[in-house]
Amino acid sequence: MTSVSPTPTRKYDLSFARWVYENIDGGDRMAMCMQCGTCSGSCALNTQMDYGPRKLFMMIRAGMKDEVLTSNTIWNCVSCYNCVVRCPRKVPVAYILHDLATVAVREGYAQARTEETTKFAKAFIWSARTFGRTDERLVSVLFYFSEGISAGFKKLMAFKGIAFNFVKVGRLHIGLPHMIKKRGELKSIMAKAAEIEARHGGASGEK
Amino acid sequence: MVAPAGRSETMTRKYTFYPGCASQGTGAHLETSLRAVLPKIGVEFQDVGDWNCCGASIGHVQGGHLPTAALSARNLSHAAEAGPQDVVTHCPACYLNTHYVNETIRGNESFKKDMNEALQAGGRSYDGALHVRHFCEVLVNDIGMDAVKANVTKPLKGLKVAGYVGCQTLRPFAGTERGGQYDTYEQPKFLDAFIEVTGAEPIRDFKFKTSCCGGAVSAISPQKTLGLIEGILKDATEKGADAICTPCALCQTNVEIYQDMVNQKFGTNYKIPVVFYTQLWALSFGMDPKKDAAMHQCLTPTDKIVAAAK
Amino acid sequence: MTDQKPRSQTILVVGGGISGVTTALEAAEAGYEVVILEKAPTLGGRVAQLNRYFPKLCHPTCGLEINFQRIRKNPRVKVFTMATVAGVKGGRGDYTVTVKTTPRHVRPNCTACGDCAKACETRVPNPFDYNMGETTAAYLPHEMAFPMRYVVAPQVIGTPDADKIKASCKYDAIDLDEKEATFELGVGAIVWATGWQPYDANRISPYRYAHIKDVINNVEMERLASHNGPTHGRILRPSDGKEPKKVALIQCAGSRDYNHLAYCSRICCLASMKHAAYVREQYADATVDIYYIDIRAHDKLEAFYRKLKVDPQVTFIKSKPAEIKIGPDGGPVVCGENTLTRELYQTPYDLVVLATGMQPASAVDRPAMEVGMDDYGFVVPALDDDGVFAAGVASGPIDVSMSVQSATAAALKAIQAVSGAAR
Amino acid sequence: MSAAKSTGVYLCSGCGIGEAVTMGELEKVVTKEFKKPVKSHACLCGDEGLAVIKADIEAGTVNQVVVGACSPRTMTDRFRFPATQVLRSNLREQVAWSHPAGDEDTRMMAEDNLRMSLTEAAKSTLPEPKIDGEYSSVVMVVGGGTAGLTAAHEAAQAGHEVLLVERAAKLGGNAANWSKRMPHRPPYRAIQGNDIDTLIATVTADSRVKVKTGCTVAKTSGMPGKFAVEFSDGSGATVGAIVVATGWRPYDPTKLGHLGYGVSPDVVTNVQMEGMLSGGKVARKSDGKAPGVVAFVQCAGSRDPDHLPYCSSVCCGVSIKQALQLREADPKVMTYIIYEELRTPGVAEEFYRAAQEAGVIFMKGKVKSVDKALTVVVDDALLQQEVPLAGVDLVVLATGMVPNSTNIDAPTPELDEEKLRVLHNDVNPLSPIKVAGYAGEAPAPLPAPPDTLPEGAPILNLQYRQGPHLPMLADGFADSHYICFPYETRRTGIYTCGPVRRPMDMGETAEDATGAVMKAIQAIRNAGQGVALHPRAGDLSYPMINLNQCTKCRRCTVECPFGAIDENEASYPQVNETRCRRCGTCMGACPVRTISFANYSVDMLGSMIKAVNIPDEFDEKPRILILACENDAYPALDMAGISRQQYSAFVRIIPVRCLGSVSLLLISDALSVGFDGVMLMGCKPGDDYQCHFVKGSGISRERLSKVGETLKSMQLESARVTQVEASIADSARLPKLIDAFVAELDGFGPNPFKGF
Repeated sequence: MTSVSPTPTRKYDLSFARWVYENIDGGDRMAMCMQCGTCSGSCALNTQMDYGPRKLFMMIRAGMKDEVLTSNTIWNCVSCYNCVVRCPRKVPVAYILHDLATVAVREGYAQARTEETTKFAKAFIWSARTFGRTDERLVSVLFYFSEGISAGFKKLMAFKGIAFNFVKVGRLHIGLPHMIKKRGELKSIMAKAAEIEARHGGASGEK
Repeated sequence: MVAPAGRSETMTRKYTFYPGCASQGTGAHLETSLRAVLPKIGVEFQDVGDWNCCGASIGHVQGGHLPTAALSARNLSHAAEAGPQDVVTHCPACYLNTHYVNETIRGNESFKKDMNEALQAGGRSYDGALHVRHFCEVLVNDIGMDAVKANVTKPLKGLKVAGYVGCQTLRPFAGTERGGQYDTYEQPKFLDAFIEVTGAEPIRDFKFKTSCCGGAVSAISPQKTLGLIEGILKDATEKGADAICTPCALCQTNVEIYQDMVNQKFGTNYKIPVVFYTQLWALSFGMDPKKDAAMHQCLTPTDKIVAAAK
Repeated sequence: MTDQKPRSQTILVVGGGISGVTTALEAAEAGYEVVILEKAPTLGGRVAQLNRYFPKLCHPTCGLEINFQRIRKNPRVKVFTMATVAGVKGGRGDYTVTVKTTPRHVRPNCTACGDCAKACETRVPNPFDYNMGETTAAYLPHEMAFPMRYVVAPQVIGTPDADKIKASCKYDAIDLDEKEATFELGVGAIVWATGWQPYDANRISPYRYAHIKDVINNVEMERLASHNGPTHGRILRPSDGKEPKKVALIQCAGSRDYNHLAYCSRICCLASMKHAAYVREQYADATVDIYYIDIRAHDKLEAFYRKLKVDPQVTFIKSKPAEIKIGPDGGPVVCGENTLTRELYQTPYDLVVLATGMQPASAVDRPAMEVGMDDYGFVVPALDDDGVFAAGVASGPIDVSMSVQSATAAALKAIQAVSGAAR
Repeated sequence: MSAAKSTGVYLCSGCGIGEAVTMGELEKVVTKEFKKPVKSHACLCGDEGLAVIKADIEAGTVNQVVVGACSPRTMTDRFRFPATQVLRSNLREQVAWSHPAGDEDTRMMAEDNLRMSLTEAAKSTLPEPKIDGEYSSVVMVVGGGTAGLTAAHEAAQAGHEVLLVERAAKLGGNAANWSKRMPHRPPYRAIQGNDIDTLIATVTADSRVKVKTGCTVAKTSGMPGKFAVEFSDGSGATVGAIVVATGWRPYDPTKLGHLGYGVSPDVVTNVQMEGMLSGGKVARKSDGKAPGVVAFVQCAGSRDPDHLPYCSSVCCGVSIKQALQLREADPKVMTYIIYEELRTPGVAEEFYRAAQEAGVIFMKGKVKSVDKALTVVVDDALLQQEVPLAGVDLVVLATGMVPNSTNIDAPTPELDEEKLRVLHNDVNPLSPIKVAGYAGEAPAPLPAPPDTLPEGAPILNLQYRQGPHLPMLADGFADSHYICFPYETRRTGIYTCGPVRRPMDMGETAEDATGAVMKAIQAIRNAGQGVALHPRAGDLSYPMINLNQCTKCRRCTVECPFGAIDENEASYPQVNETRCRRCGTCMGACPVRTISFANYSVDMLGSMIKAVNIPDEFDEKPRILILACENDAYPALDMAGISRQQYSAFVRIIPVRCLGSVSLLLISDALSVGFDGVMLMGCKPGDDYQCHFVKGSGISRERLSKVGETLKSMQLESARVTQVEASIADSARLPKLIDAFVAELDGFGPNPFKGF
């Protein structure tokens, strides 16, 4: 097994679909999809999505790997889990979208790299790795500046009112980041986990 | 699993508590008010030692699946040290991750093995013996509203409140056996009960009880989700709500802080306070509006709510 | 091998709907003694509550009338209403069945003159109309009830109205003191024909059946369209009694769904097309949208589908609606994704009918005996169980015609069991 | 009945009858006009009331009872006395409950009802069954596939001798070719073994079953209990009832060129695929290689107006089964099922899910073409684009089922039009539904299915006046048109089952065959006792023809919906009693009143009509005769009474077995004695007919269309006679129809023949 998903040579070549079934958390249940549309119809941000989960699943079956991994559908999941609880075939739709996003990042799809969610996640996981905690302040700033200094300042300014208010009422603290005591322990565990995942074929995210 | 036998007002129930990162920041007022009301309703929390971030729902996009799950596994491993009692969280995202990782460890042997191998690298282990629960479910299934009602000395008479549950508090686990089966996904009643117990009037036909506020996407790209927030504000306002009440820190923040942006985009004029049910409880218990209810940490005026507690 | 006559040659049929009645009559008309036990006060079951059958759009009561006449004329058929099986002992050819009866409070000498209903002031929800309307507490279940006998609702017992009911009867047919009772029957074979009940639409919470008055289920639609229903056959929306001009029919409401009924209920597609025909027959400018996953118009029923498809005011939309929201006026707004166009819709309707599936009654009230059942609660006797059989929807989700077929087959199996001819 | 008829009349004053009319006046009609003894009781159906009647019967003073009380549809079991004819006069539902109490017109109606019943009593006798010689209890089963073998086995298990006839040299039918079968019992997700060999072994080992293979039926004559059958091998047999289980054949794939059949040898049918699976080797014809990618094309011919308009029901399940088998044998094989609507109804949904779980890929769309390279171009409905499915090694066309309602291996016989009539479409399943109108433009109605007659020889070659074929529905299935009575066809004692009746799978076929045997056994047992079958089950009367008066007009033999009457060598009608369903259509057809039943005749009905007192034209009391179908219109009128709806008391209602039994002579009788109008109430005729005797109401409508001229010649308005469609659910509508008709007649003024 390779860590990279196979690229189908023709329509309904199942190589990609099978890879998804086997390598994506809950992917095996995707085979049960009967294309009823409940997930897409239930989706909070369906209007922002190019395909919606239902059609995306059909495209996976059809082997449309590039279209799937460059789709904005996988980035617009707000994790409301309506799709998961309503799916008549118990397909864990949201989980699958999350994992597909991971795959898109891992396989270097350009769309994935420019997604705001990716950048936010990058900042987020940096904070978790470094401090063991999410420092909302640092995560936000990192995220704002992920597109460069000037864009960052612009964004920062847009949120400055909110940030100022937060600070004023004590919902954004000033000072050193919160952090856990045993940061070494956490780092070792996460490093080991990444190693195990790589061993199984999935890489452990962008370095 | 602590079996809720009889309900006794004198009995104190002990749980291991996982606060989550928001409790240290944007959700500080939830943390304050929650901690304030706990002793009154007979609940004692012991925090997970040296807890870390749960990874939330998007962490794995960058972190990978197993490493992200390892965050929760480490917390569970520390929670197990606190004893066999149930682990409780209040943040839906924390609950989702921690519960999910816990259930996966319980149900998937190879995952359990991998995870323990990773934990071992930090000198830790976890066997899946705990039960991770959302505090709202605990309130419904273990505590009951009678225990809350007994403390109400200043009922919030005349206050109309829209109970906004949001997504992840319920979904996708509230209807499952290990999720406590405490309410329905579409027409939940528990939050209305939490509101009603204070003497306030819950808006039962509030249509957006379980609509999405945009979650993390609101924090990232609010322009995508302002429409979702507008719907919540609109129906609450139209139904005469004096406040929106929620159990979720992210919901509270999203619905509260984007009101200006919503107004700008939709030409509206919303200015409606968004509070936690624990804040309403603290007020109705006659506790200090600032020290206990942390009302000052809300970003929209809450005078009317505070004034209602008489 | 010699033919050994079993101890009892009587066949017990549990359930007096179309399947039970068919099994009983087919066996009786071949010369066998049959006992029918029916839980309700009248025979006829679910089909008596239907307005018409697909695809002929004929009235189910027409066939019931023939069957009731056949029972009336056939002394070999014994009918016990308000009776259920409480226990079964023994084996093929020699069962002892304990029958439990609930009080009707009306004796067999009732002439159905109706004086008790006139005397009674208390009104109770009408079970025949799925509680959509009311009836007097002393009531004839419906105008074709068999047996043609009144019932006194338990709600009224112990109230002054009960005494009025009793006093009104010229024939001393009211028995207010009647209690639950049991008796035993010796039979040689048992056929379960306990039928189905509509899946509880309240459990499909995204569809807000309990919260939106104009969201009804398919069996309620049948009552609305029936001449003897709560609206005398006019399809009117429950909220305000107005004529619905835009109607949605939602398939698989509870069926084909792991959260509800995992199987396909088979009849709903056709039943909904029939409902579209009801609406189109009544209102010239009405439009009907049928939401579906797959249209299962099997065998010759395909013709009915083709007929409906050419109607420009009937639209088939391939989509399982995700939810029904409450519109600004409190009416239903059906939301979801059209899977053939990828369009997201939020369409308001005057009336939404949920095609709720068939849940076997045996899944809810388990048979009071050891009998094979599948995971869904349908009765599937073990292959070596040669004295107990299932007929109609008790055996699986099937339509009326197939139920009659199944019931006729069950009659033969029962005959084999009691005649001792099988080897 | 040997003893002379002595009639006792018993009137009930209960349930409001006594309040509506004065019992004394009713009694006077009985005693003064009919000179019969009469007794009234306040509750005749009660034990005391019944005791009064029983006492008279036991004392021997009464052997025919007229009960003037509630509708004949109620209290049937109470008013049943051994060896005693009971006639019921409906004074409750259709008089007291639907007309004002104490009113003169209500009284006159009650009196007339009593007069009619007493006349009926005078003109009828308790029927005695016709039992004539020996009756066979052998069940003949035609067809030795799943349906036939099951039928043979089940009939034997019920204690009957069986004669199983199979056209082929071997038993087993199509199923003999099957590798495995779809699940029909739990677990519904698992393919099950083909147990046809076990069934064949069981049947052939059963001493009660006689098997004839390589044999067809040459000729069938006679009737239930006495069918005389000749076989192709020259032998003959007498059998009691017949089960036709001739099954199906696959649709001719050479007509499916557009789906690639014939383009490449690697495009095969599902039947050919099944052959490969049961042979244990699935290989391409072109190169003998095992296919790695297999595409199943659903609805190959089915659901297509140019081929088979119906859905063949089983093909989705069959393709799923075959795909699962391929993947079980080699998990690397890729299988696609290209469908338009996936039809796995009922618990078969689980089978669909099993296939999904096993990695079978489902594509929704229409196949546009299949080329030589086996590129299947699919108009993919869910991807919303045209998808060329390339790299396919084998294409399987899921061809549908064609019913074997004829023997296509034998030549089509030359038959005259009259004998082919049963094969013409008498219903159009595509006739438009009734709509209130269209907001925009109405669509063109779907073209009716072509009225093509099936090729091949008749299966049973019935030596019936109405031809050798079993009647078929539009698409060639020898099925019933009834939903509640799927076994009731137009040839009594002959029951079809399995796919010759309706497309169905093996599980359902076995059940269907069991049901058909039930009916066959019932036919046998009732034939031997002279008892009628459904819907007049238990009726002992039968048509008797007075040949002395017969004009050989042949109307009875042509119109009998069940082909029960043949013509003998002298062209006289000859009734085959056990084929007869007792509807009386023959009686209605006969222009010279020569056909009658012991308890039902033109004379009886005519006399009842004449028994009604017709007030003279100055009384302003018109009289309208209603002849109502006893199964639908009459109960609906009862139910109007039960719900206390009121309608004109000027009508006089007579229940008839079927409108088909209404002779035009009765209408002229009614008009000539002064009735102002006649209303026939019967079931819906035509497409989706609802008449229980198939054609009765349709025949009546046709007869009536000719009555206008007669009326004109009598100087009467043709609208004085009308036929209305009445369903059993019309209890609210019929009172309105009646009142409207009475008002319409009022406009014509009184019948000028009054008083003649």
